[in-house]
Amino acid sequence: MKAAPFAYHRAESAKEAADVLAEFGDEAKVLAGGQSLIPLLAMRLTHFENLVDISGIPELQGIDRVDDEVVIGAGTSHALVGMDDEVAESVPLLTRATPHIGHFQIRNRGTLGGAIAHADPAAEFAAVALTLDATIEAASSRGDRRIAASDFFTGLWENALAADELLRAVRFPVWSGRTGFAVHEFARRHGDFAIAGATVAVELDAEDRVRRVAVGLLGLGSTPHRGTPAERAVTGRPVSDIAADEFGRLALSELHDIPADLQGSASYRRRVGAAMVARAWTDATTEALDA
Amino acid sequence: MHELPVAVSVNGRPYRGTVEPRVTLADHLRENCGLTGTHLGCEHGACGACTVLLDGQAVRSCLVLAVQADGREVTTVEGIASGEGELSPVQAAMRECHGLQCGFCTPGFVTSITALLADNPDPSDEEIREGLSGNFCRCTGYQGIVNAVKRAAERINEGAAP
Amino acid sequence: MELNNEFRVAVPSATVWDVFTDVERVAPCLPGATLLSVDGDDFTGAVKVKVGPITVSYKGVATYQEKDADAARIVLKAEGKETRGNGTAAATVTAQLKDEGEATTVVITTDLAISGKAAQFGRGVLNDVSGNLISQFARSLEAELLGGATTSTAPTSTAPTSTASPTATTPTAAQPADSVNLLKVVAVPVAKRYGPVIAAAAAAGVIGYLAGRRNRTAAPTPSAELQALLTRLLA
Amino acid sequence: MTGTVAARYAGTRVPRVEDTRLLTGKGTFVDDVQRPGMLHACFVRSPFAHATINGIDSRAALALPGVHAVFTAAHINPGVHEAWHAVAGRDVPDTPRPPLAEGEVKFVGDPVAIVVAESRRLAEDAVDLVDVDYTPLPAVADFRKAVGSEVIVHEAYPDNVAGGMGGMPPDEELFASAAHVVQERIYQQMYVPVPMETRGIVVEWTAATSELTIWGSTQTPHELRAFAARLLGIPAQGVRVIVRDTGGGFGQKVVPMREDMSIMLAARQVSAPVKWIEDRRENLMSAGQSRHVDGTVRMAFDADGKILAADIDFVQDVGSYPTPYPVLTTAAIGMFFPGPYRVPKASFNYKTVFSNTPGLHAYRGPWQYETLTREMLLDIAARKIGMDPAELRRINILRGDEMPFFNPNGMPYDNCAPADTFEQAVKILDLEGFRKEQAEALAQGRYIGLGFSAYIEPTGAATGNLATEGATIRMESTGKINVYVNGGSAGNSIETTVVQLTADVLGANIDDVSTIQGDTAVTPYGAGTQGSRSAPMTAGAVHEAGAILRGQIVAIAAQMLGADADAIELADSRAVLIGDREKSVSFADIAYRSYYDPAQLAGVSPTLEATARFNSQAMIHWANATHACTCEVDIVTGQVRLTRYIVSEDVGPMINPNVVEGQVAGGTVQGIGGALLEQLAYDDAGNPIASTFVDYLLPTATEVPTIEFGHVEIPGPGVGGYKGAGEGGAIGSPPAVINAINDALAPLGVTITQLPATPAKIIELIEEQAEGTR
Repeated sequence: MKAAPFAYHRAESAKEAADVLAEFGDEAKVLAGGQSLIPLLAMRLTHFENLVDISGIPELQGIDRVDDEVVIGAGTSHALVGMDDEVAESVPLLTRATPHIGHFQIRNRGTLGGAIAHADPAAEFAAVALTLDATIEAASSRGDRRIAASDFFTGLWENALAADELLRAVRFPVWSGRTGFAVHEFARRHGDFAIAGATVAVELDAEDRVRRVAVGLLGLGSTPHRGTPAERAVTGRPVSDIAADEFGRLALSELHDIPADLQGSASYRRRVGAAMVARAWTDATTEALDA
Repeated sequence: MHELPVAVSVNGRPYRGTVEPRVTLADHLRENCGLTGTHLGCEHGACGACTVLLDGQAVRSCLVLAVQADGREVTTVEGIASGEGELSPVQAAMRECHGLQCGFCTPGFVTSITALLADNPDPSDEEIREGLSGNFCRCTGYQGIVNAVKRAAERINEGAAP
Repeated sequence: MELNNEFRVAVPSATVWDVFTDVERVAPCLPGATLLSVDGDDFTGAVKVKVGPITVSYKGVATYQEKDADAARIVLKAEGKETRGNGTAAATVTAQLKDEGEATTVVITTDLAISGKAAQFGRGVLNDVSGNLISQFARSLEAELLGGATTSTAPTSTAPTSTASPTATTPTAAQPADSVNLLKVVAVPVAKRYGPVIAAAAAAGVIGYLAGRRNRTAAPTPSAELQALLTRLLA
Repeated sequence: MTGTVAARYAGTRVPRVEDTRLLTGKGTFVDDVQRPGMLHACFVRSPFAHATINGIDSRAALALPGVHAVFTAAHINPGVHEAWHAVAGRDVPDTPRPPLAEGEVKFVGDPVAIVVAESRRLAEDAVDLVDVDYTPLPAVADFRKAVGSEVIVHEAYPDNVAGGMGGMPPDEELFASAAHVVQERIYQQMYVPVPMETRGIVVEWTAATSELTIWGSTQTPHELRAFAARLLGIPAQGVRVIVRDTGGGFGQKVVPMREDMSIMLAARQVSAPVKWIEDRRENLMSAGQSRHVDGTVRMAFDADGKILAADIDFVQDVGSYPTPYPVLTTAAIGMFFPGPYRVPKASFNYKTVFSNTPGLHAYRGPWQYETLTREMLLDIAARKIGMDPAELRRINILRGDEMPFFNPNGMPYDNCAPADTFEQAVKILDLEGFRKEQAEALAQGRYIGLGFSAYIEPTGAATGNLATEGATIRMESTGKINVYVNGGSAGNSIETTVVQLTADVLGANIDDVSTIQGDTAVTPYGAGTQGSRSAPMTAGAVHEAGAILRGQIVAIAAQMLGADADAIELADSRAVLIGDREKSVSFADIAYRSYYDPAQLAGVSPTLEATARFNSQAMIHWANATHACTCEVDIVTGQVRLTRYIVSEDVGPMINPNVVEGQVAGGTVQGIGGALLEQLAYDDAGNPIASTFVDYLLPTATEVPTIEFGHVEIPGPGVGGYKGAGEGGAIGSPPAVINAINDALAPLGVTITQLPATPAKIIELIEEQAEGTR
């Protein structure tokens, strides 16, 4: 299980990385943490003539609070995201999602940008980005642009970046007020890709009514999804009126591409997904009520 | 494909050489540095046998390219015991608790547990099991390994260096 | 694995027949396909399947096994080998045309056999990929048929999962993300020429896509039950 | 016997002598072996489950710089002289087993060609360039559809049946008239040993001297050597096998397989040492299959729940190229089905069938299906009769005072008391306490359950080459002692075991004893690690060689002390005059006299070494155990959480409780994996869909409970009363886990009979039941 030969470019800056991508286009691939890419190369399930290593680029590292957003550099490792106080304070959903990602040896190498760019439907950070309507910063030699998370995940392992674009950073909106956050997922073993999972962020008003709520769904399609019908249904309603199980079922009611594999049928995933949403909803609202 | 220069410090000793970019850190350690204590159990990042410390952090050396380790510090299982060969608290606890049988996965457990206890010297049972869940062992059923982590933690809390 | 796609186009079946029997026009409709040589009903080509970081390239031969004008059936058989690695892909594509005067319903049945690493990849990936590939093939064919036109008739489908109106308007279904993406990846020329058509075709694609997966995908909650859920929620 | 001393080390938790090197990265596994000029091999493997090979074009591969050779069946297969395996014997009719696929490939992963290149990376590059022209053929991937299928795996077996056997026919009258009769169809999935070190071999052929040196990863160094000599038709004395550390085997590394044969044969055609290290995908795709049985089991009971008869009728998948001859080993499933119970009548019938999947190979407790089905059926019966499963076992399980007991298939149980391990497990568990907790949990809508599993196991069976084991013990010129056995450290702690036993038999301090194993140039023949035989057989060998050496030591000591040999005992690495402890002589002085001052020996022989080959007179050492498992099932997700796990076992007196518990725990967790997680799955076309560790799910520390041990130590018939401990854990645990789940789900009317018990399958059954009762 050894990778086929490729050329290696160690980029010192985002610009340098973007230039290499511009030069080679489809024949180049960005190497960040490598925790997904290197196995695919080793198994010879894929091949690129050129790898552009961005793991050593200082400007892609780090976590900053900018106004009402937390901006996380693409090269920041899962481990750093998981232990960062600013993140824990302002984007707790990321902090709570981190322990579900693989194992600590993987989290030490894997990067937030890599996880989101890889766009695995079961990737926790991708789901959190979608849940919180984060913004993805893309850089290329043609210039920079911002992509809404809702437009970013375009298919199984596919994203909205052009071949010459680099994911530079992700901007996560900070929710304030009476908020609650929870992540629940179900995997065969600790650290495995989730069979189904849910991320829930909720904000309540002074009368315990749902001011806003966002539900992210993992492992329940070709991309991470939002539980839009459930969100729509409960917004403005008192928490006490909402049955968690119904909320969970409703969150999945419009999913049509739930996968089936060795680990379970689509209907099984639907059942588990609904349960994870219900459990996350219960935890998140409990937290918000206490806030 | 042309080779690139790589300079790594492994267990405090510098190793210079040139490698193909596709060579993993694990293969580089085994083939070019003569350090065969790091084992390959799957080569796709699942089993944990190849775990080493890269700048002090536990990583899968099968999921790191040798060229990515250029200019960095690597600690392998060969570098865990003292220079005089005295077992570290983790190694000693593994032996006392029958934490290994065939020994193939052992280097990955030793390095992982060493990093685990450096981060969290007083882990709960749940933290121990979660911390071990990225390393496969097919011989022990994990019983002795879990006990070894507890014992090593006691040792370290009594003042031994991890 | 058998994949089923069906669509209806406002084009007489004679036109459809002409397109389907012309490899120069059919081949480009297969995502990532390039035609290398044509020799009567035999031809050679290459297909590059790309799913995110995974790329599998096949090179191989194809032939028209059947061009039955009376039965309005075309059977195309293709076999390819991976250009890297030892995997293979073989497909028998049967197109059945139903003449409906000014319109034609096309039923495409694909019997796909893949071997090698691609066939061993877990997490149900192969199904997703093939499903996308073939539904995209069908959509591109449809676009090719509608060449130049700016509108297409509303697609129909026999799939039990077909609930076009309620779902097509929802975000999840209005963006059959992977197929749109396949457009980006492999069918750019087509997309450029027939942008608006593709959009409509894409919606049809969702249905074809679901049809291809009918055995694996639970029926979406019908809007009636949706209402029921809502009322119970807010009771 | 002269100078007998009490055991000091046997029975104690001596730290392992293997550990220090393994903990510091100084072990020597086969991939650690480097040889000058060594080349690397990689196999071209079939992407098809069944296909004709029309041709192989190696030109592009050979054109790649650094590629030395590409071998196909035409180059390799004609080199085979004899290819029989000792475990089956020379005269047993064997199934086909060509080194490389000839004309046809029969499973995905079937080796078709070997590329030899300067590095594994290059070899893999070249493998992608070998162009094999296949014509795909229909495949029979599911052995349950193989019998009578149009698809034929081997021409010589037109019905796809490799063989079969039947015992007494079932007593249908009895089954028709019994107060209670239960019948169940039980399917056990394909799951495999998965040693953390994959297979591998380094072969160095020196044509000038006709010497073959092999560095292997094997459970049987001496049989690897003997097999190589037979295969290549060269004298055994020209073959040397060197094995220091083997990273687990569990049956997969007992006999050389097709890839090993291919590399041995290829190495003779390459003027350099050749290394082949299997990668994980190859290991999961090609190393072999195990378990995978489908059958129907029945039991008849009287009104009180006493077993009247047991019947098992099953089909075992043997894949395409089983290793070795699979038909006889499978008979054990039938023979042991009555288990540790008072069963007056038993019958069995089975077929072994070919399929387009990897060949059946040994796996820890190869006959495990008998325990799985019997124990599952007993719980199902208990529910039907309205008895606690524990009570049903209690009234049927055999007691020590009933031994010897012949089971209805003629198995002569003895030197054991299954009832003792059962009662001990029940006691550790606190059965009443659990049933109370269970009722309370159910009242709160929580589903918790308890499962038992009891079995009796033939360890250290003394048949064929397994009946003997050799040992050489030498006192070196320093007075230190070296013990040489076939061994091969594969995780069974055999180095520590022989050091403990040797120290005891010679009255030496354990630090004065070392062992050399795995090098056939210096160790006597032994059958190696298989059949739970290492402890009883090696103990016999060390005992016999040690007795001779002890006599030699005592003789020299007697001469040095001017005393009668009978008056001398050996302890603390000294020979001491009984009754006058002041008069003693150290082993070092005895060795000095023998090696450097023999003139003083006055006719006493200076020999201080002995070799003996133990020939076990005990045919079988019956071990047994009872497992008890508790779990909680989340009926929303189907997740199973194991809460307690108890093993009470009798492996005779324990040489080292750490080692026994380590073996039991390791086997138990493999069985937990087999019950819940592991499945070497194939699709209908015969594609493996669990060929990586992402899809083949091994248990990790988070899925495994703490295991509580109970020990019963009834001496066996052999030396020291030791019995084998290697396989039991893996035999007992799958039914204990499944029974716990079925007990938890009983209130829902759900019973798992198809393994593994995945969350999805549990939910499927719960939903079906809900549909049915709605």
